[in-house]
Amino acid sequence: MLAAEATAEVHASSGWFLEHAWVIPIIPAVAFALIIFFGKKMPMKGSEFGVASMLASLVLAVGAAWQWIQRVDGVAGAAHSAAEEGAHHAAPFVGPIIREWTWWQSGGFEFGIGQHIDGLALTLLVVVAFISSLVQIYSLEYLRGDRRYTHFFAALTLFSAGMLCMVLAPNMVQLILGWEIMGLCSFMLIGHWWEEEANSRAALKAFFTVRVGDMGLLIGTGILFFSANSWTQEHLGVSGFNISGLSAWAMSGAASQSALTWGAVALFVACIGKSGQFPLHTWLPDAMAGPTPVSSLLHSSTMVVAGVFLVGRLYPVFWEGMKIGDTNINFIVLIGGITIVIAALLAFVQHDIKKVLAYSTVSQLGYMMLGLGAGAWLPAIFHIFTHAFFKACLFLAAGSVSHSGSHHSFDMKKDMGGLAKKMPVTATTWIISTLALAGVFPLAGFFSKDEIIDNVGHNGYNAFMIVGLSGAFLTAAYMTRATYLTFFGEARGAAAGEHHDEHAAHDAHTDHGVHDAHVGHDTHAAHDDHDAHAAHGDHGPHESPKLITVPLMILAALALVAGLANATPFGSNWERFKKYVEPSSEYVVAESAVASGPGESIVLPAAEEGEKKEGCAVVAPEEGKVCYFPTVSHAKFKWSKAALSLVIVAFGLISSWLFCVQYYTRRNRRLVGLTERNVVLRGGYKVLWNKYYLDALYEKVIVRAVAYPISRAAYWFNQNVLDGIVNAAGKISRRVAGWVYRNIDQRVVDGAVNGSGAAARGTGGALRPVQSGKVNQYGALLFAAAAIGALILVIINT
Amino acid sequence: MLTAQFLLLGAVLFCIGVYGVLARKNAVMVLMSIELILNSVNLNLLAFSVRHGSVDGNTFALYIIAIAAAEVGVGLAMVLLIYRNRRTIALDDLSEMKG
Amino acid sequence: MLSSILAQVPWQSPTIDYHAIAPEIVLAGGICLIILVDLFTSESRKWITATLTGFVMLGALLPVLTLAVSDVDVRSMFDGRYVVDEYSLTLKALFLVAGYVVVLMSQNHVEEGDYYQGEYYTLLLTSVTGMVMMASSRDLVSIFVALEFLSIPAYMLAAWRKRDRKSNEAGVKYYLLGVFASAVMLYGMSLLYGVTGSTLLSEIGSKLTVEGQFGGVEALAITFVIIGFAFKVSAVPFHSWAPDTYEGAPTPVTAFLSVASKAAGFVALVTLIYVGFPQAKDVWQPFIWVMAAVTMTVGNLLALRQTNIVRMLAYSSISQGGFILMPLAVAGTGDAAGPALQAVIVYLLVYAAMNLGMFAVVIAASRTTRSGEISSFGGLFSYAPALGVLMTIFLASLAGIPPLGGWIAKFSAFRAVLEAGNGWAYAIAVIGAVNSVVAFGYYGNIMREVWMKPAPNGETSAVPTPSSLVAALSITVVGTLLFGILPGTIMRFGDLVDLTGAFGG
Amino acid sequence: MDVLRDQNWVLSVGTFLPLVGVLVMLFIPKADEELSKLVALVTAVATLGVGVYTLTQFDFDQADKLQFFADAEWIKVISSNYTIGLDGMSLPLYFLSMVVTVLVMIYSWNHIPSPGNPKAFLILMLILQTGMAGTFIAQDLILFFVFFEVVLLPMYFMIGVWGGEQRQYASLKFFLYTMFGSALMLVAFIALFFKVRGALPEGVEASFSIPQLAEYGGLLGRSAQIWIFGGMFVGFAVKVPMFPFHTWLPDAHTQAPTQGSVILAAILLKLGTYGFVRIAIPILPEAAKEWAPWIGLLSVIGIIYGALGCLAQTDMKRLIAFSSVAHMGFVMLGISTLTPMGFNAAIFGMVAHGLITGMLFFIAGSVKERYHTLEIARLGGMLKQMPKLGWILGFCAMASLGLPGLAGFWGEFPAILSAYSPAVGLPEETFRTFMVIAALGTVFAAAYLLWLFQRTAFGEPKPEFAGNDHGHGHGAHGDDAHDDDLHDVNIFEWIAWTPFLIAIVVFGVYPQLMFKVIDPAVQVALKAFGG
Repeated sequence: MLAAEATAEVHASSGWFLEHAWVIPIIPAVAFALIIFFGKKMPMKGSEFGVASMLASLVLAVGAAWQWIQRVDGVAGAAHSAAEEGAHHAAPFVGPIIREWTWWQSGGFEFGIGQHIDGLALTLLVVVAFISSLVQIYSLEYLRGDRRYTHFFAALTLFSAGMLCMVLAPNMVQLILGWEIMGLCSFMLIGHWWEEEANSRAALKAFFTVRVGDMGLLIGTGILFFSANSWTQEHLGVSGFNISGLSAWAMSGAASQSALTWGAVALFVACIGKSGQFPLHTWLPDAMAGPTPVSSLLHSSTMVVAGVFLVGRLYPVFWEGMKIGDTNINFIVLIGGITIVIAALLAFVQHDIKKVLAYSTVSQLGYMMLGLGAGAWLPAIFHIFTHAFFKACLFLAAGSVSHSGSHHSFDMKKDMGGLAKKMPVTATTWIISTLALAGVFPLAGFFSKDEIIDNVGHNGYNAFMIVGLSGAFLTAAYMTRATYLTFFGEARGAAAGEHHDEHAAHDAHTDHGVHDAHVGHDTHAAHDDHDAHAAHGDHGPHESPKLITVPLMILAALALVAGLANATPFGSNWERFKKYVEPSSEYVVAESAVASGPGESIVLPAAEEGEKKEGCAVVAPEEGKVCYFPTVSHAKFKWSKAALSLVIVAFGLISSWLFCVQYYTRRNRRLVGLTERNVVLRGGYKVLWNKYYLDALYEKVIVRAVAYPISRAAYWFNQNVLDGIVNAAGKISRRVAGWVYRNIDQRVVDGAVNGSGAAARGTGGALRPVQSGKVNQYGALLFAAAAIGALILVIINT
Repeated sequence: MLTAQFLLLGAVLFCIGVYGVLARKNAVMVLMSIELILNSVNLNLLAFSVRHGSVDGNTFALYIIAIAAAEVGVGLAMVLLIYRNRRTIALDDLSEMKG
Repeated sequence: MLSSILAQVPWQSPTIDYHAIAPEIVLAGGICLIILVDLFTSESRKWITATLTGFVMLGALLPVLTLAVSDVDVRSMFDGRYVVDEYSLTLKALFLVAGYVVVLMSQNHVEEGDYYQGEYYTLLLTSVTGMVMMASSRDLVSIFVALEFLSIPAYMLAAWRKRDRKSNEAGVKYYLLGVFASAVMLYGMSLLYGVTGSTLLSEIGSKLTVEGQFGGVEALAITFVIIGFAFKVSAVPFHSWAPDTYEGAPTPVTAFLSVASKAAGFVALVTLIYVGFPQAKDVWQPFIWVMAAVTMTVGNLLALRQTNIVRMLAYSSISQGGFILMPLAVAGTGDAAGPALQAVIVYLLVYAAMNLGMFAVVIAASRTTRSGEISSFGGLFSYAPALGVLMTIFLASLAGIPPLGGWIAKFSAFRAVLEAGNGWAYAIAVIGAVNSVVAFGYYGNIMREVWMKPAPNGETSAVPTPSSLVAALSITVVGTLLFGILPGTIMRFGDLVDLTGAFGG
Repeated sequence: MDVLRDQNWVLSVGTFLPLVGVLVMLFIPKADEELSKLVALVTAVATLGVGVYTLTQFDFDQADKLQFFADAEWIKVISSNYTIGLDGMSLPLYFLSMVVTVLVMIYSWNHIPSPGNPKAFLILMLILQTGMAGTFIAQDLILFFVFFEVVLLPMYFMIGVWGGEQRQYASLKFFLYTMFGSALMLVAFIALFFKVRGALPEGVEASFSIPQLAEYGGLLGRSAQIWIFGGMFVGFAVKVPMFPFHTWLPDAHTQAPTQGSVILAAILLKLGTYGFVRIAIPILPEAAKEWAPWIGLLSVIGIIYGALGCLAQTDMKRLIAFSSVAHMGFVMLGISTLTPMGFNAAIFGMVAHGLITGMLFFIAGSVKERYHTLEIARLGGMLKQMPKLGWILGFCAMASLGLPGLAGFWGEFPAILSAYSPAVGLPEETFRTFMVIAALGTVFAAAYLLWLFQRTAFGEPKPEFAGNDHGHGHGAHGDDAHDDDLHDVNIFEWIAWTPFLIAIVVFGVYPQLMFKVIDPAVQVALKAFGG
């Protein structure tokens, strides 16, 4: 009735921060340059640049986030007032702030650079900036006196810059740029202590594995670009690299299914590589060779999240390409599910605390992929958000332990135990984060992970809901084991204050070994400084200094409360993520969205009487309208379902705790050595210990095959066949020369001599043997040729 | 006019000459054989010139005779030279340079 | 009976254009002059003869130039038996300049080898005279006379080092084969005369048609005649004399033979083909095609094996001859006649410059190395950079590498061939292309010695190059570079030559 | 086609100025090495000056037109003229050649390879410069051919005289290969001339001018085009070098002195690819279409094959040489798509490869000079002994494996992209397969380059060199102890290298710099394909 024609002009607010979000990655990039060129001369060896730049970009990011909230509220408020009470329609569309400048153009195609700011981008921006800042502050202490202190901060800063650049990329090219820069930095950071063969190998492996995935990125981008370009140009006036363009194209229904599918698959391969999904996850644990802060940054918010982010960013493409909406199994969800379980299992057999965390990361990433694959977009993104905090916290805590508790060892079994008393802060933060990770109510993990599992089931992927639940159990269990081994039970090794000789430790734990290396070889400032460490390392384990604990505490606090940002149990008002992050699936007039700069006005559709649901992929697209996001359904939160998962988690925690007590402290006869006695368990243990032999497969089989036999063969081919042909050609022509010389010049001559000699004899009628000298031979040749030539020609011409 | 016979004679002389050049190893003999060829040529020319009723042939023949004399002169000189250096005029021995 | 024939033709004395035959006259005068001077100068002052010879050559060049600039294009004498046109003038100039350069090259060489100088230069002059005449001859008789005129002195020059067995051998081989070849050629000529009833090329050209009743005879005649000159240009398989003679003869003579007398051969060949046998192309085209292909190839392949530089150059000049023959192989097809003629001329000019230059360098260098072995030139660049560079330039030019003269020669040859544009043309073009690569095999080999190998007996100090040689070198190198960088200059000559009476025209 | 003729002396001066220097140097006594170095350097710098001036005068808004166009009579009778001009396609390479020469000169100041004799060495380099610059400005087939050949001899001697152990073999091989190619190329040129002359409309004077041929080349029959293209293909492909014709490259590169390798990699290889984009494809569109898939095939084979070759190497320099095969494979792939995007990528790739691989060869040279070996197994821990050199190596490795933000990426990525949708009439599936293979190539690139970096730069120095870092060393090679001290990058190297490094970054960050110059010209070159 009245509302039918009540369409309101709404002014979507914008602001300086939103308009200038593109500055965020530039700051650290500049800082990087400064560190490289002036770092060594600075009082703090350049670290100040890094920290300052990260804090600066954090401020900008927060500012932008704030203004985004304003913007959304503005639109939503207007929509609310415009729409009749009770009328239900898709959330109003809030255009992202897209600014793009031509970067380069080639063959009529434009390639832009700029920003694409919306809820998703902002979430990541804030998280990345925040975590990076903390990690850098933490590193100030953790790496103090390291030989390549400056290099380290340079790389770290550039690394964050890369991530930020990727996050706010408005198009694929810029995204690839950031993506690859991260790859490079991960190479430099993981290989930070490159004196050790192992570290440089790990670095190489990380870069290479990711690079394998990147093939997919290049190909996928190509496919999408060329299939989408014409459409996007026509309807939105943007190139086929443009992300919102691609989204709209994917949802438009005009896209060819095959292009979508292949594009999505190719891109997802890249995500597998980057986000350490099965089967390319093997580089992540090795990446632990890098300094702990690096691991923390890598695993919480940057590198590995990139893959998840890409899926989330181009969600429409994957949605359509994988038919997420109307299947109950697809590539993404499958990979995600597998990853959850296999990684969680691996986490059980690790001695290295960081490796435990690494596998836990892999498995958590599996959750995110699972969620995305199952249409639970929002929970997955939310999980990125929460996971960042507690995972960062866990890593930093582990670092803190090795730093001040276990004399730079990461071996839980040898050098830890009973540290809770010695380092209360670290222990507390660790435990909080553990619980958050395990998904205990009301900590951060619960709200995100439980949502994922819930929605996965809700969207009909029931099998994978089971996977998710079992994953939850495993998570709880292995984290408990790690916790127990580290902080409880009796103190062992370094934790007990004893100094076993460096070299025994050397091979056992890389990072320790590295520190030795850099105590052993290094004759620079680091040395004495390090002695200082050893000095206060002497009176046993102790709490870490403020620079380390403060970040821990901040992160732990966030691990406690971050979940409230989208606390579904407490009613829709708490679902801020849903409101501010999840894009609208509404059809809008094409131009309005892409060109949405400052303060443009968008037309809100009238809400109609009693109309159920509208939006992309639900109702047919209207002429001249596009949409940028599929309509995803959200599971209604039910305490019943939540309770189930909570019970499972609790069970995991308790059972594992009891087991650990029995096994590690009481040394229970029946348990100890069980894996030796029982065949099944032994087999399983071996498989796990060898990481499912995947590394063996890659390194021993594939890499060797390529690097040695095949390339050798190719090279052999090159040298002996191709080259051979050439040399042979040379030889042959010389041979031919010799042959011509011997046979033509000699034989034929003689032959001709004899022949013509015979002819002469015939004519002469004399039968005397010819004794022809050389001159006569020449003459004979001459005349023979003449005669023959003449003969032929005569015959021809008569 | 019996042109044909003249030509035939010329041809025969030519063949004999060629045979001599190819088969003889004595330089002087070779020279003489060449003379034979030249004379066969002369014979041809004369025959033809008679047939055509033009003097060109005769002229040509005269030139040939003259030049042949010069040639033989040079030739004999060389043979002499060789004989002086080698005490032989067998052509077979003239094979220091080959290949 | 003869008298009756003579009675039929009343005698009228021919009008002689003295300006036209001025070069020949100058040369003839020069010959007598040298002989006289030689008689009345003491051994110590024999060098005068050399200088004089040089002047005579240049002197003869003057009327050539005046004729070139004079507005009368074609001066024909003895009712067309002796013609002076652009074509002949260009070649006369070539012969004279080449002769001059040879004189420069010979000077020290002959002085140092104690042989009769006067006679040497007399013979050289005589031979050049023969060539100059060859350029104008348009009649079987005059061609034959010119041929012998240039050959007979050459025989003697080849055998010049009287007490050197090799030189004797060279002379004798050259002589015997040469005479044999010309005898065969004469037989061909006699048949030609028989068939056409004339010795005047233009008339022969008009009468000679293979379709005639004597087709076979004509084919035989043409083949024999061509062979006579194929021998001169040492085309395979009539090349067998060349290596031995080149090796045995004094190096300047070799240079002379490989350039001037070869050029003379080509001149005669071209004249015959264009004026004499235009309509019989079915006979000579395939014949020359085969010769060209075989010559390039065999020459190259044999050159690859040589260790003696002069002998190597002999084979190289054989294969170069093949390249010069290449355009003639299609001279009859389509409108390739013009470009083919042009290509031959251009090639001859460039070839003269670079090949003479090459020999000059070899002479200059072997004053130090005292050996003709290629290996003896090792490290030449290190102790005599100038010679090294010069040798490189000439070699590169012979190999046909831009921007040196050789490339434009090869280029125009290819161009002429492809102008014909039929299958045969493309075939021989590709053969040529491949051969031009193979050729670098042995040219590059010498370069390698010169630049990259150490001197065989340690660091040698170069023997200074006499001024006359330097002059020869500079003339040739300037020519080589000029032709290469500004091919327009030389292509103009090629462009100017219009062979009077070519293809009946 | 319309051309800009103003200031058309610039190009000639820029091209022939080095020869003036050569003339001057001829009169410098061989002994006075400093002087000849100085003269050579001055000449090169002056030339570069002219180049810069050209750059400033170049009208970037009309990059599609031939500028500084000069047309003088040269060989009238064969209707070939001295036609020169510069457009967006040739400008980058033309300028690059000048820059590289100058930097190589600077590098040579204290790096004259044995057996010394800088006079000859530098003269050859100046002649090279003329040849290279000339090739890029020639707008007449014959002129192009002449310049194309001019570079042969100097490089032949550079390799043969100043090269490594196998130098004579390598140099001869290099020469014969290229010679063979160009011989057939010449035949093809002439054939093209006649064919086109036959097809010309009334009143048009036939000539070897490239623009004219490009205008009327399309008139030829298909088979004729294909054959002629074949001839050119051999000529250019040998130079590039493409897969089956590449075996001269590793030897030449490995044996050549550092300067030689740099010039070879930076410019000479580009002559071939430039020939394709400037001559073969625009003039013979039909044939290009026929050949494109095969070219593409050979390119991807080259990419993979080169990469495998790299993996098999034990010698650093040889590895870099093989990597050239792979990279030129990307360039040729871009070309084979016959799309403007591909062409742009290709030309960008040429320049990028020139900078990066040139730089890598510089590094290899310096490593050789310090360690006296390039055996990867014997190297190691470079970062420890010579951090700067090590990091530069790392930087170049990263650039070479196509890291975004560095020059290498913009040659590789668009080339791969363009393979997805080749020009109309080319088999899409085939090219998409190529695309995937090429993408695989990037992985291999990462593999061999980082592997190289890890083995040479990371880890601890090998014992044989461990003793003598930081200047105070006597070591493995007692015979020449003086340059055994593993000193880090020295001043000449810095001067010579910095421009390279800067350029790599600048073009990587702002590729538009080059694309905006190339693009219009490429559009013109490809108008036959509706590009």
